[in-house]
Parts: sequence; structure tokens; C-alpha cells
Amino acid sequence: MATIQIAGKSIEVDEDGYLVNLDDWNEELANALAASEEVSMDPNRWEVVNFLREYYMEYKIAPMIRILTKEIGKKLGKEKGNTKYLYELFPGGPAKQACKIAGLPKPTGCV
Amino acid sequence: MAKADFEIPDIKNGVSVPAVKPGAMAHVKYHPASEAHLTKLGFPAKRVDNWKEVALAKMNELMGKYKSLSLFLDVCVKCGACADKCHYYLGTGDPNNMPVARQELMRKVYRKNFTLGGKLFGGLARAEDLTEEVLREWMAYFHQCSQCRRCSVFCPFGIDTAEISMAAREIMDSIGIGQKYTLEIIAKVHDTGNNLGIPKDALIGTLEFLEEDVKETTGVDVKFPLDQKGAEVMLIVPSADFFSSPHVDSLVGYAKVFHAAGISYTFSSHASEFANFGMFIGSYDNTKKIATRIADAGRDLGVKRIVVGECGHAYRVAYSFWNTLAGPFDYLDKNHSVPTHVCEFTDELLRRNALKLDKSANDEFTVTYHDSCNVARASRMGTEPGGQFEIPRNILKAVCNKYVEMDPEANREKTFCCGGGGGLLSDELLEVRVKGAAPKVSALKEVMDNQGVNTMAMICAICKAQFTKVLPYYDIPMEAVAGVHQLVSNAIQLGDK
Amino acid sequence: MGGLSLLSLVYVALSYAAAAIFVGGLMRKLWGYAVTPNPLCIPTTPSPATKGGVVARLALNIVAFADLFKGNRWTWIGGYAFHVILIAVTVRHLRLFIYPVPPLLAEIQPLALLIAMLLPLPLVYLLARRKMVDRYAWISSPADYGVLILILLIALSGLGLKFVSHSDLVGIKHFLLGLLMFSPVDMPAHPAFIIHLTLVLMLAVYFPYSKLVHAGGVFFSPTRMMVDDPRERRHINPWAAK
Amino acid sequence: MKRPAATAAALLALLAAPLFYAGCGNAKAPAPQLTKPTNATECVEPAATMRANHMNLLRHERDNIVREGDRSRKYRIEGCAQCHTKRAEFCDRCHDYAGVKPECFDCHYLP
Repeated sequence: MATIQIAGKSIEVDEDGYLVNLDDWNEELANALAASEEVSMDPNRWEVVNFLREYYMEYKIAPMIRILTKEIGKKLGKEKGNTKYLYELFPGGPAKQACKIAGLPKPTGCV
Repeated sequence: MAKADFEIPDIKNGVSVPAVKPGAMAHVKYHPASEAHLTKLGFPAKRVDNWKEVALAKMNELMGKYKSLSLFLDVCVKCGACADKCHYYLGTGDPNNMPVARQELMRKVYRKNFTLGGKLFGGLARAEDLTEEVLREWMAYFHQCSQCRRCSVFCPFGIDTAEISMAAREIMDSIGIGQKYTLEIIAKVHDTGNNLGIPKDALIGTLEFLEEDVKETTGVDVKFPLDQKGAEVMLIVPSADFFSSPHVDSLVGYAKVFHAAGISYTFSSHASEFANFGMFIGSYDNTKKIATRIADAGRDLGVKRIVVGECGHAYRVAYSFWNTLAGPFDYLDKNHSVPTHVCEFTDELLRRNALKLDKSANDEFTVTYHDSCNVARASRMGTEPGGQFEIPRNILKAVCNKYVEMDPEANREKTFCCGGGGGLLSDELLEVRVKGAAPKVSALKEVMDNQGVNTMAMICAICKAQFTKVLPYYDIPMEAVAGVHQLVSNAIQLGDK
Repeated sequence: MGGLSLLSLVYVALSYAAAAIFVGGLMRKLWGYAVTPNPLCIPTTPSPATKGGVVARLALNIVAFADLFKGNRWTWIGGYAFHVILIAVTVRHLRLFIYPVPPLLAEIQPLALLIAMLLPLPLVYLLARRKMVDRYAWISSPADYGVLILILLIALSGLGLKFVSHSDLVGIKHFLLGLLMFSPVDMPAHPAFIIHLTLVLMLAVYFPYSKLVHAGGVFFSPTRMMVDDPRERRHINPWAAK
Repeated sequence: MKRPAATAAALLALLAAPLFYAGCGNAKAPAPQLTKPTNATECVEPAATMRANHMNLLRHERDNIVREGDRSRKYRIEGCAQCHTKRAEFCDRCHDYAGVKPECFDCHYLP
């Protein structure tokens, strides 16, 4: 299993760089993960990441993209409640890239 | 255009047959499966010490079990008719991606260990032992085959590389070498009933969300029932439909069709997955286990019919194998095909004039149809051969005003794979996926440029996920990807009829 | 076998050995295909849903090489010409194995000769094809070239017997009938014939252990021979669920 | 394959057919029985040469002989006929045996 070094701590990640232990996650780590994905965190991106984490805490799975876009639309304004905007925030895809930064496991399947 | 750290094939003037570039794709490696997943699926946790003996014994066992494998290893005359038919060869030029050469990776081991000529005159017959080096080739190139069967269409003996790559993967699994993507997913199905690992509560939440969402946009109470005993139909869909876009739009489409038809249906939380990756690794046991889960769910819910959603390989498993794997389905109504593809279901309603449609709802789209390989070359819809081509097209023409065909040399039975099938829809294989998509994207681009197409409809969850990912590399927006029932969903008129 | 020359003794023995290996080896292979269970239902679709349809599809494939025609016209031309000419070659040789010669068979000999003579052409074409197209060169092994060259040598030695160094045809037929009837007689000690026969025996021995088994194997291919009816009929295999 | 045994038997029968057709060891291999000339003991060339090459020796340019009257050749069918008097008991025996139709008798008449 690979590890990454953040603030002097070594954190376990899987082959794709997703956290192995959700508990390792903190905001500093999220910023570092985002940087490795060439994404710089801002309030809008934090909205996405925080919602993903909240949803995951409740359901043990990342939300359907449609649920995420609707939620973001509620929070940031209707014009931003769409997949296109989410891809602007996370060019690697809201499911995979945003989940990675949120410390969630990588979604698997035909996605 | 999406950024890549590899060269994107130039498709401006179509895709021509590339010159042979030995080793061009040898560097691509999949992530190895974890010990936990290997064990869960019934394979050794790590590579066994006497792996060569075990592999050869497995190969011998499979040749005794499958006429296809034993025959295909013998009869290839290396005529090369398949050589330029594989999308991965066309996209990469790596000669080991020619179907005949891919098969040769197993055939040379077969000759060395199972034929007199290979034992006596190894060099002349290019026989080779299963060395560490050959095993590395197997790992690389049997995971650059999407098992799409395009080669088998053109083979004078019907040799199907898919059968060989499935066997190769099963042999590798049997010695404790597995691919993470596929094995992890199969493990999740066994545990949770679906590829994504969606727990029941999350599924309930998702379906409730969809009910509200559809109510908001249409004003109609379209139901997304779960575990409803006594429903007429159990609907089995790929779990990507509960998660991804544009997949979910087809899911909404199915629900609207059932609503409009007035036929009760239900999803199952026990079997919330149509996909069956067991086939990709050639594992009879795992394929059967996944299929049986679905058969059991239908029996428990007391349904009369099983209708299946838009998923290519899963439809192959359902159409061709379910009867053997999990049948007989004697609890179902024999007046309907078992299983029924959702396109067959919708088509029948269209024929009966049972759906109210407003084609103009899709007027912003000029639509073309992509034949998914496992539907096109490994299954059928309706009663006539080739129904799998006509029925989805009938539906599209019924719900869209502007419909355009792609080049038949790249579609129908000769369709090019999206490049992500067969367990290759994994990020570390992105280079293979993008390059392998080139022939199909080229056919799409042609109708986009010349006939104003802006939407490619399809009925496969892998195709949808793959194209939304790779089209941007060719400067085509991911919004060009649509499900057939997504377009049905747009056009269907709910409410009083 | 008393009274046979040493040469004849050797070739009678070699011929029987080669025939036994050819027939035995091929039977063993085909028997193996016949008794090995089918995989799950795997016809390459669109595919006939009836047995009759499957037979028709197979017939078209055998008679016209329909799938290869779809696959590659240039390969089809060479391969199809080769196999058609092989039929003419068979007709030319059949008269040497049948006694008395049926009138029709005798009648068509001149026509068959005209076609059979062309055998080297597709062989040279197929050889050049392997050498000149990079894809085919990559997949071709010495064995692939070797078998084409072997058949080419057989063709050339056969044509030599016809056009360059004529031999005692009646003696050859007598020898062949002797072999067939298990009462061998001397063979004509004609060098060109000895070479021709030797090459043919080599081909016969090689046949069952090489890609040449495609000749019988084509009748067993599950993707072509299975009926597309898995929803209507439950396919059961010995190793699969009952 | 439903009945492998039956299929195999059919294939075997097919392959063995020539053997049965030829009598399968019951008899000696048939050979043409020739009526030999009574007026001579030797042909113009040794018998072995004649067996293999008589057609080449007899092959002629029709124009040379018929139109230009060049009858100087050593090997002429009239010469054959002086000893081999009955075509049916000599020429035809071998030609029928091997399934060869000579063109000689399209022009030449031999009883």
C-alpha cells in the first residue's frame, strides 16, 4: 500500500491516491490532495467536499451526481446546480476527483 | 480538449490501419487486486509458488471444459483477417493488440506444453513456455481486450478472442494474479448486491429523491418502488443508473414508461445490479452467483416478468447465460421473453400505441445510435436475428424527429467498441481507453461534422461512462452522450391518456 | 509383401505410417472437439435462431468463405483461389485411387488439369502477402511460411511429373491401388514421383498436428454452430448447472 | 455436438470409404491386362521409356504433318499400329485404367 507525506505524517492511500482510512482526513489533507490534482480549494469547492462528506457519513456511499448538483444549486444558486459547473470546479469529474479530495473511497462500477 | 500525457490519435480524416509499432502499449499496467478480494472470489490470495504448474493445469482443465477454447487454440490459420479489426490495434498500432497476436500469447504456451510439434520444434512453431516474461505479456494484453467480439465476426472459423481473454484471466486469477477494478466490483456485488456498494438506505434515499425530482419537473407522481412484493415486473438496472449522469436520465425514462403503461414494477435491494463482471474474468462460479442473486430476488418478490435496463455485457449474460446459470425461470410468465430488454418492453408499447409521445421535445437533438458490442454481437432482441439493431432504432425514430445513421462499417454487427468494455473502464487504463475509442469516435465525428449530429444514444452503462470520459479528449463535449430511454423520457407525455 | 524392392518396401511402410498418423491424428483431434462440451451459448450474433439457419450459414461459409470475404477481400482472393484449385487437384488425383474410373471423372480431367495447373499462383501470392504486409509479417512464424512452401514444393513436383519428367502413370496407379487394398506392389522408381510422394507424406503427417486441422475444425466452431436460442432453450453442459 | 459417437463413426466411414471401394485387401490390386504383339519382342524404345513417354514421342505438330506432308519422324502412330493391332486390347486398357483420354484417335483410325 502506498503512502503520501503530509505535514510530517505518512498517510495510507490506495493505488489511485484515495485515502484508505477515512479518519485520516482533515482540511489540511484535503488541500494537499486537491493540490496533487491541480485543483485549488475555494469556498464553492468546499461546499461540494463538505456535502460529499456529510452524505457519506449518513449513507456510507457518495451521493448520486444528480443529488449533488441539486444540493449545490440550492446552496450556490440555481445556475450552478448542474454537472457542467461541477466539472468546472473538478475537471477530473465530481464523482472521482471530488470524492478523492473529500477523503471518500473511489466510486467503483460503470462510472 | 482534455489534457493527456500520451498522444491522442488523430481522427480528422478517419482512422486508417496503423503501421506495426511493437511494444507501443506494453507499459500499461492495471492495479493488482487485493488479497481480500482474491480470496473472497475463491482465488489464491497471492501468487502461488508453483504458479506455472497451476496455470497449465487450469489451462488444461478449461480446454477440456470449453470446446471453444480447445478448438480456437488449434484452428487459427493466421490469415490475418482480424488483424485490422480491433479498435485497440487501430488506436495504438501495438501488434499484440491484433486479435490473432493476442490469441498467440496463449497459443504459444499451448503449443509448447500441449502439442507434439511445439515440444519437438518449439522455435519453428514459435512455441514458448509460460515464463515470467510471457506472464507479463498476458497481464498487459489480455487486459487490452474489451471482449467485444468484433474480430470473431470476420474470422473464417468464428474464433472469438473474448473466449481466449476470459480463459487467460481465469487462469491468472487461479494462480493469484487478479485485476483490482473487476475483482473489487465483483466482491462488492456479492456483499451489497451492486457494483457501487450502495447500501439499502442509500438506495431508498436515491429513489425517493428521484420521485421528488420527477414530480417537480413533470408534476406527475412517477414511482420508483423498491422491494414491492407482488409487482408485475422486477426491473434490474446497472447500478451506475443510481449514481452517474447521464445514466440516471435513462432510469427516469424507464420509470416513466412503466408509469405510462400502467404496469406495476419494482427494484430489488437484494439484487440492485444488472452488471455481471464475472463474465469479464471468465469465472463461471462468480457469474453464476451474481445471476442467481437476481433470479432469487425475482422469486422472492413474486414478480411475473423481469425487465432489464440499458447495459451491454449484462444483457449478454442475461440473454445468453441466465437460463443456464440461474434457470429455469419457471416462476415467470412464459408469454414474455425471459429476460425482457427494456427496449423490447418499450418497443412493444409503441407498437400497441400505448405511449403518448411528443417528438418535438427532442428537437434540439440530432441523434445517432451507437450499437454496443455485447448487444450487437452476443445477444438479440425480439424474435428475428438482428432485432437488437432494429428495436432501439425504432424507439429512437419514434421519439426524435432528427435521426441519423453512422457508417455501417463502424456500427451494427461491425460496431466498434467504446473502448472501455470488458473490465477496462478503470482510470489506470485511460491511455488504452482513449486510444481504443478512436475508431468509434471517428465515425461519430463524421456524422457530427457532416450531418449536424450532436447526440449519440446508446444502451450500455459502460459505453456511457467511457464516452463521457473520453469524448473530451477528442474535443467533443460529454453532453453528446445519451441513453435511449433518456430521449424517451424527454418525449413521453405523462398524465391522462 | 514378398518380392518388393527395398525402395518399395520403405515407401509402403512410410505410406502406411503416414496414413495412420493422418487418419488417427485427425480423428483424435475431431473426436476431441466433438466430445468437449460447448461453452455457454455463444453464437456470434446476429445469428440464426434455427438449426436450418445455422446449416445455411455454415454452408455459405464453407462454399464461399463468406466470413473471410467480409473480413479481407485480398486475403479472400488468395485463400479462396487456393482452396478451389485444391478441389481441381483432388479431381486430378482421384482417378489414381478409383478403379474403374467413373466416366464423368474421366470426362472432366482436361478441365480439372487446366485449373489444377494454377496451384502455385495463389501459394506464391499468399507467401508474398505474409512477407509484404507488416501486420501479416508480424504474426507469421516459420511454420506458417513452411507449410505454404511445402505445399508449393508438392505442387511444383506434381507439375514436374506432368510437364517435365513424365513417369509411368499406370505403374503409379497400380502402386496406389496396391496400398489401398493392402496388397502392395512395387512403385515406379521415378525420382520426381519419389520426391512428390515424400513431400505428400510429410504433409499428411504434419496435418493433424498443425493449423491444417482447420479443415475439420471449421465444423465445430461454437460461435458459428450454436443456435441462437438461449432464451427459448436452456443450454445445459456437463460442468454447468443441471 | 449431440451424438459425438455417431458423428465420429460417420467421419470415420467417410475417411475409410476409398478402402472399402477398392475391395479392402480381398484382392490384388487390378492392373491393366495388355495383349502383347506376336510379331515382335521389342518396341522402338525400351518398355519403361515407352510407358512413361509414349505420349511425348507421339505428340506432333498437326500442321507439319498434315499440311506440309513431313512424314520423316521416327515415332509415328502408324508405326505403333504395325505391332499393336488392336487398340481396345492395348491402348485403351491403360488409358481407361488411368482415366486418360488420348487425342490420337480423334484423327487416326485404329481398329
